[in-house]
Amino acid sequence: MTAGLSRELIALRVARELREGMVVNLGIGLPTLVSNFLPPDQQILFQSENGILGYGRISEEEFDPDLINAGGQPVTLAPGASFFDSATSFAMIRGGHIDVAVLGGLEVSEKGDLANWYLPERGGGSIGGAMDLAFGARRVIVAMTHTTADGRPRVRTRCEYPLTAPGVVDLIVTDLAVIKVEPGGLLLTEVAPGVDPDFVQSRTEARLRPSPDLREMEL
Amino acid sequence: MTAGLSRELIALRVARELREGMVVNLGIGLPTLVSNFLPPDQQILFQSENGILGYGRISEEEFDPDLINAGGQPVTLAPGASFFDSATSFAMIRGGHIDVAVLGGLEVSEKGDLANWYLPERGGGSIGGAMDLAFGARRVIVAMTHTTADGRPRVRTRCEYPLTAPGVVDLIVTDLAVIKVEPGGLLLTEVAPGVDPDFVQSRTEARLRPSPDLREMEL
Amino acid sequence: MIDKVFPTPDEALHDVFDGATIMFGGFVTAGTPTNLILALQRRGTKGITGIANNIGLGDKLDVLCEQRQLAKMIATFAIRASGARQSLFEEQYRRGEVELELVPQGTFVERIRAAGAGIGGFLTRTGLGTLVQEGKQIVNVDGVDYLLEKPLRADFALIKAFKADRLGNLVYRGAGRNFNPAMATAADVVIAEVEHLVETGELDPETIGTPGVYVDRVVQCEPVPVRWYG
Amino acid sequence: MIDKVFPTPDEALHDVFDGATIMFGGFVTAGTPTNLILALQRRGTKGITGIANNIGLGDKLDVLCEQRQLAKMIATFAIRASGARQSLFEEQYRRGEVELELVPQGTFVERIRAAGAGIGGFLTRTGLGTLVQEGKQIVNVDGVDYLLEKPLRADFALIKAFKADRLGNLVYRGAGRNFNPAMATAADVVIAEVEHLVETGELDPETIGTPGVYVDRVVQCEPVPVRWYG
Repeated sequence: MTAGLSRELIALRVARELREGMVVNLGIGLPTLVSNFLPPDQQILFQSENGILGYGRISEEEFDPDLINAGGQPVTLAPGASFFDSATSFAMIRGGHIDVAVLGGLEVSEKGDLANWYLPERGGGSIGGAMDLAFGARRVIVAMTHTTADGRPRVRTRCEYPLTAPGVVDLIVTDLAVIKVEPGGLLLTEVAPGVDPDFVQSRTEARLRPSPDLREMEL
Repeated sequence: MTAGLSRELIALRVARELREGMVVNLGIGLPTLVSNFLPPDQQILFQSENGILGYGRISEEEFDPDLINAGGQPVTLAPGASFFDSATSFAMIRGGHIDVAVLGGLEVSEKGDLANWYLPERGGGSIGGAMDLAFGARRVIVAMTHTTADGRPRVRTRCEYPLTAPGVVDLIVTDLAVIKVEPGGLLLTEVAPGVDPDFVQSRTEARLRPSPDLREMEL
Repeated sequence: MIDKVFPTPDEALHDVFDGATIMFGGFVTAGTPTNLILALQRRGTKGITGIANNIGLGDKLDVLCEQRQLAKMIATFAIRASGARQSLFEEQYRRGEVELELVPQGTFVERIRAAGAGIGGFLTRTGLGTLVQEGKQIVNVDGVDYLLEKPLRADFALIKAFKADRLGNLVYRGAGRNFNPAMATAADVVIAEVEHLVETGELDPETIGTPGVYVDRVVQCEPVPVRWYG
Repeated sequence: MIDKVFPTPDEALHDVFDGATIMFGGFVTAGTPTNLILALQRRGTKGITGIANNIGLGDKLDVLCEQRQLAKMIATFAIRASGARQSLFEEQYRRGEVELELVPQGTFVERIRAAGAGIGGFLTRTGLGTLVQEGKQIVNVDGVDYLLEKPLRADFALIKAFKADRLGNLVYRGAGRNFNPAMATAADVVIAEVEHLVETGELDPETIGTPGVYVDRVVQCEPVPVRWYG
């Protein structure tokens, strides 16, 4: 068994996708780690759907109940931050003003369908801002483990869980690989250090087409 | 020929309809005079569709281009005033949060249809906020002269000018009379001092039903 | 002079009736009307349809489940991914004792805004091709499909702001805005809990987040200390 | 560090093309981007579809009629009741040289907001049973008829604010807000004229009316003195 990346390294790899000036929303869970892996001189605007543009790192100071991100975590503010209400926040999200949404995933299909809100085994779930972000962001990156804890592949020919949104995912970053969703299917562009492409395919339900430029992730 | 009320006295009569705590929008023209005839201790909140709630009298001071009412006139602020953008302002108007809109009129029909934006003789017009106010305000009072300068009745069986909104007018205040729009038709409730009800009817195209409580306006 | 101030949360809720539909502002710890929620618990109002972004472990709203005051919730967060610990709401939901309508958060707040703004419905792509689409009309505009979403209003809105004046003008702070300004426009009776009360005329007109026209009652309360449950 | 500041209005308009659809913020004298309008006049761009609340006697926008730069206006105020004096726009409209689409003001700003918010259309009663209804779909929701109104967007938005920082965050003043915040969300390129420029981080996050994400270019200008024409 090949060891995949830690959650932190998945977040680090996602962080490499972000560029100066981008407006980025980080979903709850693994995605929130992404902000820890950005060069401090790079000005990226993190949007939180509860009404902040330009928040900074997780705060270590006294807890301020009115200064939290969408995961309920206390945050600091970056220079140039602003506050707004939820109607304005989702107008921003749904109107296409978010460059990148990094979302967690339960399943992604080869067509870029995303399932990340409903847990059949729990008989319920929570939608939160996930559907709006999935439909509204210009680019959707899903960060997740390649399989469930018991080895069930999350990258599938089609999702079995109820969808968050159909055909919205652009890039999948897992502990094993980086996969691009293209009109023709899934393109395997990077593998984790020491991980064999065949091993990735063996842990994936959908067929992966290896990129001509397939390479090992630089971390 | 009986002399009707001046524009100022029409405005004064309209002002009598307003009560403490009401949110009131005054249309361009004659209606803007209404705010001059309120007791100073009565707290009425004037809303201006360009984004002010709680403006006061017309300002005599140095002109501030960012402190104007919907007619472009410089205004002062009353204590408790607030500013907002046009989307918020029309959400307030269209959402039923304005108690009274006082609008000018070209024609009002016996069904309460209002025409006040299009001038056939000028081959055009301007809608501004009139349609939104006519549809959105809880109560619509039309303040206008009873006839045109050349004697054509403005209170009609049906409007000949293009409508601003159908069936929205609650009360008509003119230089000659106060007329209530009821489901069954028009009820003449008050006449201007010294004006005979028959004279009002002779200057009105629609049939007026005299109220059992018909009286002379108190000014 | 207009004065909308009530002395206590309990008096401000004096006419909240059994079976009422009630909106609750707040996003987790931010802008949550905790004192009003606790007063509603004391009042014991039953059969409530609650409209709130979140009801979960650690949310004050969960206290309304202690005496089964909620008949239904319309929310965006209610059932957690982890089942290690459950909220009272989750327990009651699993036992079929309370109904739940889950709504995407952007649709949730836009439906509330629509109710307050006289919008009869709006078209969104959020939810297309998902369970959210069920039972909803699809409208095609210029070749693109959208879901038609309808307004959402309530009998009461319990909201929270940082400051108020006696006219009901509200000033918010930080991420405490969230759903409060939209909910203030979309309920028959709007009751605001605030940390600071000032005289009318003392608030800067440039900073008012909710104009007083929307607010019926104001109560000044010491904020209830909250702990982050993340 | 991100810096969206341009030295002059003329440079900020460097890529405005003939035939562009352009939004103009402002309500009569308040929040009107006069310096940008004058730069657009100097630039001589032709065939413009203008989207603005008002174009009338005394409005700066009327200068674009001097060299017939406007092909069409979408506006709420354009033709005055009194014919004593006419704007250039009115003269050209009467001669059939410029097209005019009149929109109720609430529908006008809501259409712009919808474009910025990803709303495919919305239902309103404003305009029902009037000329505004012509050519529009009527949608019945729960027994009530509404007009379906569609989003309105532009290639460029020229707006005005009181203050900005280099990131493009804008602070408005008084009734200078009006259409500026909505227009900032609904154009491909948003250019803001401001009276004061500060460094990023100097604006209070509580007071920002338009977050920088919406603004592409900022120009600091002395406001052009205006006179009230009422």
